[in-house]
Amino acid sequence: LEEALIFEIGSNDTTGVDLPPVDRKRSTRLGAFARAEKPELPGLSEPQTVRHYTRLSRQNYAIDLGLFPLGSCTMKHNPRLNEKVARMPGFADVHPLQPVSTVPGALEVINELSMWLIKLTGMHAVAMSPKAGAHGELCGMLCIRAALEARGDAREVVLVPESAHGTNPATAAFAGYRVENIPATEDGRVDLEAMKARLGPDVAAVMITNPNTCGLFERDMKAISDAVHAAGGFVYCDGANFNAIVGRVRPGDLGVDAMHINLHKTFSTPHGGGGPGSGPVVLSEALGPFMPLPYASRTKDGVVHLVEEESADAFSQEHFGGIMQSFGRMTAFHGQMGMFTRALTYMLSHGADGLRQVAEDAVLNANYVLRSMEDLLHAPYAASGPCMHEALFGDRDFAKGFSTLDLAKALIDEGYHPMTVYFPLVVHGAMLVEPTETESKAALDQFIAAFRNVASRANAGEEAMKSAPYYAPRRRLDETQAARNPVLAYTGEVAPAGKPTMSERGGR
Amino acid sequence: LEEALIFEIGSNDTTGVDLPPVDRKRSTRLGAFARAEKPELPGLSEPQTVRHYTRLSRQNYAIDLGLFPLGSCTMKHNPRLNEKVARMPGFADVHPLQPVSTVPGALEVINELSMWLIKLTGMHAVAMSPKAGAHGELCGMLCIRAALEARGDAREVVLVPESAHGTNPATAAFAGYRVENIPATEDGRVDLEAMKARLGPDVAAVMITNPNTCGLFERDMKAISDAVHAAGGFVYCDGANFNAIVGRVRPGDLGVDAMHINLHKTFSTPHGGGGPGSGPVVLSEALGPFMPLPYASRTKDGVVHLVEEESADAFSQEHFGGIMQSFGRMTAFHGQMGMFTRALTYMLSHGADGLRQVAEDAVLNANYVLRSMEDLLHAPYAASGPCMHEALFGDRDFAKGFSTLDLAKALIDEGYHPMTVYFPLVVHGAMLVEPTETESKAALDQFIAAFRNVASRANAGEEAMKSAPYYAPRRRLDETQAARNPVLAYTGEVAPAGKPTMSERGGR
Amino acid sequence: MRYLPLTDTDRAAMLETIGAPDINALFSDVPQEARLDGPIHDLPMHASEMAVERHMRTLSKKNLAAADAPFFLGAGAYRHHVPASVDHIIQRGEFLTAYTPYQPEIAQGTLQMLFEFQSQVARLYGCAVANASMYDGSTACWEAITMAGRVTKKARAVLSCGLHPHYVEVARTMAKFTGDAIVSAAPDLDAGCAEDALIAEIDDETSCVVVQYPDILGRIPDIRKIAAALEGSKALLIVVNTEPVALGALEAPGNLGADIVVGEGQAIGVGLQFGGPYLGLFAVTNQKLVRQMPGRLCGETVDADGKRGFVLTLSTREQHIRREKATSNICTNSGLCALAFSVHMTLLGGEGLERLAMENHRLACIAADRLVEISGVSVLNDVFFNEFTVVLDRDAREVVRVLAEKGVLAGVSLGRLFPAEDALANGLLVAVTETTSEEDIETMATALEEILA
Amino acid sequence: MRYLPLTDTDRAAMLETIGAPDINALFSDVPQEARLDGPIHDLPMHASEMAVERHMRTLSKKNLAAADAPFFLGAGAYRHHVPASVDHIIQRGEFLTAYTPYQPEIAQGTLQMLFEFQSQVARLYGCAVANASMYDGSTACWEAITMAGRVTKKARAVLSCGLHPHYVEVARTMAKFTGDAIVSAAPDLDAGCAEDALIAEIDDETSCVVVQYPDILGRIPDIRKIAAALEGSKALLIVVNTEPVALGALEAPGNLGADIVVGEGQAIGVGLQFGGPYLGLFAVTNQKLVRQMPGRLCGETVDADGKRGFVLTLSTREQHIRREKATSNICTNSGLCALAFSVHMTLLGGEGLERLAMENHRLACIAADRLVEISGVSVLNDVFFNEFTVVLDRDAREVVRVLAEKGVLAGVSLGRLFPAEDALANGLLVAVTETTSEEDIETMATALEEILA
Repeated sequence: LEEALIFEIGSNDTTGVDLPPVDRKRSTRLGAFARAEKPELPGLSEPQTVRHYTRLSRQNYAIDLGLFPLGSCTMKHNPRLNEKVARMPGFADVHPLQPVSTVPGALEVINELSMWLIKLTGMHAVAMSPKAGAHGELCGMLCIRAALEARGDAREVVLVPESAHGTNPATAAFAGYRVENIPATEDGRVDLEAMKARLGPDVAAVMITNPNTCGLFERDMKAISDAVHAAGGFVYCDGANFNAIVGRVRPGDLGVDAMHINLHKTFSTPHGGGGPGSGPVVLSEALGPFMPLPYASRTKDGVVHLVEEESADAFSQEHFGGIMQSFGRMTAFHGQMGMFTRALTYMLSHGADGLRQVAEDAVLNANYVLRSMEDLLHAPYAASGPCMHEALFGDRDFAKGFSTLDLAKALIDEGYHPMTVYFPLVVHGAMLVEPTETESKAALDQFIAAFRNVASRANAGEEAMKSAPYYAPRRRLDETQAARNPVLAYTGEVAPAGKPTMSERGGR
Repeated sequence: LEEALIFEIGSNDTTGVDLPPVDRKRSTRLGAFARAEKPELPGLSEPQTVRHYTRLSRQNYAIDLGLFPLGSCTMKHNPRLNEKVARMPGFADVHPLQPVSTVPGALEVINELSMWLIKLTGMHAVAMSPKAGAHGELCGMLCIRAALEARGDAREVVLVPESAHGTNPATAAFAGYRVENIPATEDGRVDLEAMKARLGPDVAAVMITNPNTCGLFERDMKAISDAVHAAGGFVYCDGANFNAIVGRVRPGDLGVDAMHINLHKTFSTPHGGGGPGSGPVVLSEALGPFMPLPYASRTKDGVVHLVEEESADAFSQEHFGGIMQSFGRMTAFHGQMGMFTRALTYMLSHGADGLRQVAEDAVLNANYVLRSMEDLLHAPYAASGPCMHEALFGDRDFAKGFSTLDLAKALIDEGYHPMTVYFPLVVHGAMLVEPTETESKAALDQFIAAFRNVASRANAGEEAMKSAPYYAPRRRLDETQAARNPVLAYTGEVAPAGKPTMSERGGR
Repeated sequence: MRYLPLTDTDRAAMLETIGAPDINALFSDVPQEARLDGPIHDLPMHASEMAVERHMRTLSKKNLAAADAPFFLGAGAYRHHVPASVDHIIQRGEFLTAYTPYQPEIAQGTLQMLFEFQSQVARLYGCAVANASMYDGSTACWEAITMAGRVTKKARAVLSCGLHPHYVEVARTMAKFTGDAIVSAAPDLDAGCAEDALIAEIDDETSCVVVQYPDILGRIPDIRKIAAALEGSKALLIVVNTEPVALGALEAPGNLGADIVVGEGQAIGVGLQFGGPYLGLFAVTNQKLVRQMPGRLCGETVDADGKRGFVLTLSTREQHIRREKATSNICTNSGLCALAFSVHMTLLGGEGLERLAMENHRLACIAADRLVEISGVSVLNDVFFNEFTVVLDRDAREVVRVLAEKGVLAGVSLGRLFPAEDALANGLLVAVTETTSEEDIETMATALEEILA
Repeated sequence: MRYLPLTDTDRAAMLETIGAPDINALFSDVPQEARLDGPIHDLPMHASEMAVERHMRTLSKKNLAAADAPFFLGAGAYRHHVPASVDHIIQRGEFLTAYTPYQPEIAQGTLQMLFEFQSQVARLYGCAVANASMYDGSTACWEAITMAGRVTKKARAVLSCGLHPHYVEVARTMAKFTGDAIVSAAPDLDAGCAEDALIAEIDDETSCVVVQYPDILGRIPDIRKIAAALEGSKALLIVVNTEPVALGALEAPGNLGADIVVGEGQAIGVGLQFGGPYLGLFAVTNQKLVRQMPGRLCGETVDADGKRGFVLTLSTREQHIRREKATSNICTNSGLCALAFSVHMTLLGGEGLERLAMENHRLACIAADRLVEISGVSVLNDVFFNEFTVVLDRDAREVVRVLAEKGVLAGVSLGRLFPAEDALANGLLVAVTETTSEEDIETMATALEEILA
């Protein structure tokens, strides 16, 4: 059965909550803008609500249903303990502006998590308030800019590899920088010599992803950092792929100045269909003093302090010898507490030994996929050394007229969410597969069999693939129409009937 | 994708919990039966476990997915608040044998719920320990037997209508009685005169379901009770259908001596795929003193006492003038506390006014279905007056060779769970439809359309119906093979491949 | 009212379709004198979710939750750590709000789970077949006794003195009505399990011998010896287990000669819940006995396409088919608790169950060693799993009460379990699980020292 | 390690397939000097679920949860009762563990929800189009300012003195880097909203005027008047709302002349959570502005069979397509919070939202009337929704601190929000919602009386 919109099944008079009816005769102190009529919003009773969303949910794919091989996204198992902990009243039911004396446990969580992040990355400080990876990138770039401005050094260019995530150039631009590309070598890594040649007094920073989006470790990372530092710039590292190296390599040891960490990738807070995330930024000694407010910090006596506008000056005066020059505030309140509790719970569960095993198993699983597919599918960097936690393939060997999109949609009919496609841009028809460490060998073998099946069919040019998927809740959707004539809110039009889908005829 | 058995995907060496490995050299005090080897039980890691059960769950139909019109079962919405309350630590994490002084709140729950049940039914006392409806029936019948024995009156027959639930005769037999049937009138009710004729000094009790399983209110209930009482017997009422009358009629006003209440029907504790239920038994003044231990009771001073073996004699001596003659204990501990908290939460949410509305809407919904179908489907008692909360149909008008089973299975392909079929036995090819009060008119209209569709096809004799369902996770299952050659535990045999199902080809 | 979707407009339209002038017309069959003309007096009206939640939270907070005290209670209900994923899974609407799987085509989720559950229980117990659950251990025990009666056509059940007194009570209560004879005695405060006395009670009329393993005092009876004594007799050996975690450390009863193994499954996955809902387990070593078993059974079969599938089977034993000739009147059982058990057991696996059991035993040994140091305390048991009996120099009921005032939930006094047995009054049952910390043990020992000093 | 399914046997087999001698071979590209040869020093090793849960519970219990005290904090984060079914739904694995819906064929659940969410937000705000969420209100506010800059090609933003100081701070911080000019002032302790002063700041270079409604002191500014003043100007009117429940009682900003309406959605469905994750709402009254909007948009379309379906659309505005030319760098947003908001809003409906709002207002009036009775207390606001400012006869920071010691969470002192503004130091923001009982109000009033006496 199709699931109607709440606007089609709800009414403005129905409500699923029990509250006293409004007495329109009662006097109010609402002033001139008091509503004459209630808002036009559809309501449903509780049974209808639960059923509507339960049925909707079943049109989704999710990690809980199967492997989710999205390269660069690290879709791993989300432990249920984390959800339970995040809902403890001392975390879920405290206000960000409560007197500090009433929230010592919350501050300890922030502090304990900060300690883990600093030790795992080998960095010096961490800004906890950024709301997601891209927000963290922005935070890091603003720290760099603040540090440069503090030394009176106006620079205007940021170098970004072509294979970078789109957020990197967007962030640099939002921080007021001009973006230039860094070329890559044949083997899929940053061209060190070309980069060195570009460095100069106008280059504020280099943004590197390591392991990079081709799935490779940047062997020359230390040399890159040294060169950038020598030229007076800073090194920003995109931490999206930290899952591959956590516990085995510390970015701080490679000369990184700033790196955001996606708690919702490496540390398993759930993606929730597009957020919320959390993007703390670890910083080198040079950048630490420029962290945004508010932050939490432990002083030498072991006490945790929450530092806000109110206390920032006095605090840094007392504890950091007055050198704190925070660039300001990036968001109201203290950041994604709900994600902090989950991430800390995950770290404590795994421990230092477990996190190291995470990286090893993630890399092992990715290489297993790479080597199980490379005879059938073009793997452009298969010869560039082991891949890290994701395996990259291209569409070179497909029959004419067949695209990566066709393969991806055919994979849906095999029961899987497709891999990341058409990213990174440097590989034609890119397919980036990241199995993560939470998949069993049996699950991988089953996935590889399906993947080989669709790859063979793409190579052979099986016509039916072009119309896949056949068995999903929807066939391919018309994205052009959606963009050309955007319908972005319910207008009252009745849904077209269309042909009944398989799943519709299937009843459930 | 098919979901394998845990025995096929798990291993005896894998575990999803972190506990210290066993040190086989450590000395133990386990004695002669200490295990030499660990048990042979398959383990899965947490990600595999969550995925296995999540995927399994999706092969189920449930109220959360759609209307569940099972007559006599009262499949209504299960509020989420109830689940939350049942998990509060003061209810979920207390031991039944904790000192009474440490569990006053738990006792208050039992007492408060008892008070509601007594007032809603107009009865005198309530035994809270029975574990489910059938256990409650047994409790009621044992009270009756204990009361009769206490007056030295050995009786041996229990009268049960043909249309009764199977548990009724089974219970009477378990309580040591011989079961005889009561005939019904043309219009689907107990034949009062025939029953009166059978009453006598050998009849211990009459078991009546009211509203009865034909969906009708027993108009003569009071007369039945009077006749039974006059003959020295007791009236047991099966409370499975209490949902139809809660807040509108009190069984105590109709002369009932004992009635179990299915908390998982009328008071919305979830069915959970077959339990746990809870079956408190309300009792008349005559039967109250025979309640099983343990019970909770409030004394005149308002204090709640938990009465167990330890204190029963002293308690009844002090507070009931020594008349308590409990027939004993039916189960370890105090009954289904987890269901009590849910049911009480539900009652408090609805209140006296809401529960009355429950009955009204349940009856309204059932009559709406009855009157919307009777032109198409044989409704044997359509002329016997309004139905209560369920509508009964028969297969009289079907084309030759088509059965109620065929219609039920075809309804699956329409996206619904079938109604109760072949019950009550008094109607040929019975179909008992109970929509409950938690269905909206829109949901009913959609269901009625589907129901009319399959009824028309059964009347017309559409051949394809005989092989329905087509679109469920499984086609019709071979129950004969299952019973003839029972395979009741995993034996290591590999599953047959069979033809791929629709849903299998559908991927998810 | 938030759970009722009909609007007044809907109600009016539906009454019109029905052809009834008002809702009262639909209740016209109710005799005038029994009709209530308004909400029942003296009960509160509907309340918001917030108000109800607050009320229930207030009641909950009046109780001392086990997590908030050093906790040593067992006696048939055990506190173990249940992984969060177990509760997550049982709250999936598709499991929580489904009915008994009578329509197998759209209930394979519940059915496959039950098949897996039955298989897990059978292996845990060392049996051939287990059913799909009973209400709890005590009713499962009684059902086993009646089943033995059906199988042997005899009616004298011999109960070991180590059987949980509530289980004995249930059997005695039910036997009053069925006419079975129940032979039982209270235990002595002795380290031995009195197997010989039990064996001496077996005669030609005996339908079964019922032995608890480990027993109510935490002792581990010699099942093999009793089984040997039953050789050649028709009577069945019923072994009762109230702590399934013990079977990670002790041999399965089915491998020691039991015919029927029953027990309480609560310890795995279910939680304390003040006594219910719990989970009755029921298994037999010989598949031939299956047609005399009570309760639901799930079996493997194939569908019309030849695919493996599962159905409820052998229902000709059950009440809804066989009515007064059924093997039991049980209908609704403990389906969701069975799911919780099965999920937890899957997370454990054989490896995890053994580790869990040995961690329980390790901590129990520490507790026994610490308590025996206290003057006025002796430990009864030579061998035990995670629960043992200490004997105090005074009535344990009073000691438990005083310790509760000090915030220590010290165990179950034998006086509470056996109110009529003065000889047991000084006994205290102490259970120790992985949730007990060494600090908890020390807190209790110190408090006990103070009281006994 | 309970989250890692590979066994050592699996690992060995896989290394063989790969052709690597050991796991270290797969890390051979890491420079020797950066390789760690064991677990990182100084961090704990793995721990059982029980141990971790205990540790986190200990930390949780150190905090005073709002439910355990009379509670009056607001200032941009509001405590409302969230129905249990909301949390149940957001914990469905299919919502919780899904990714951004880039593969629409198998993400219709999330997509339809987002379409419904966008439609709900648009209606609530009186707008044409809303996006699929931002991080929170403060970042949404800044994104609105930059959007106004893109639309008007001007760079001077005029902020009302009633805008939340954190939101002002965020704008100031970001403007430092983008070079925008931010005009803002602290509020006076005055019942009026200083609309005239704001209007006076508007000039030809102004890209936008930003007004909070209700404002940080709980006052309700005259949006219509400001909109009228902007007639003929290119500058956009941005209205910020931090308490969506207010819009059940107050006219929607879109109907009062706003061009962009942004706000914090936390109050509906999300919970306090010590400040995050929250839910940024973003909507425009004129659909033509949509191509300059930041963030994701979900749109309706049809599939190859002609059935209605939903997709993420207009992504040419976004970073993953447009990179450095994107309208924002936002990627991950607040999807699951949007779901919680949408479910809660569906349970409310227009009827429930209005009832909820009026219940908030009723209780807030009671609180204001009670507090004003206290000597040394005056109430600033003539009009307000559920939050108002009281002026004490001394620094409110200290009063808040002392009340916290007495177990009363009395509100947010203006000194905490505006540390640099001594003139505001005696101000205390008091928020009252349906979760506040009249008893709570009395408890706080009594405690305040004691302190001020």
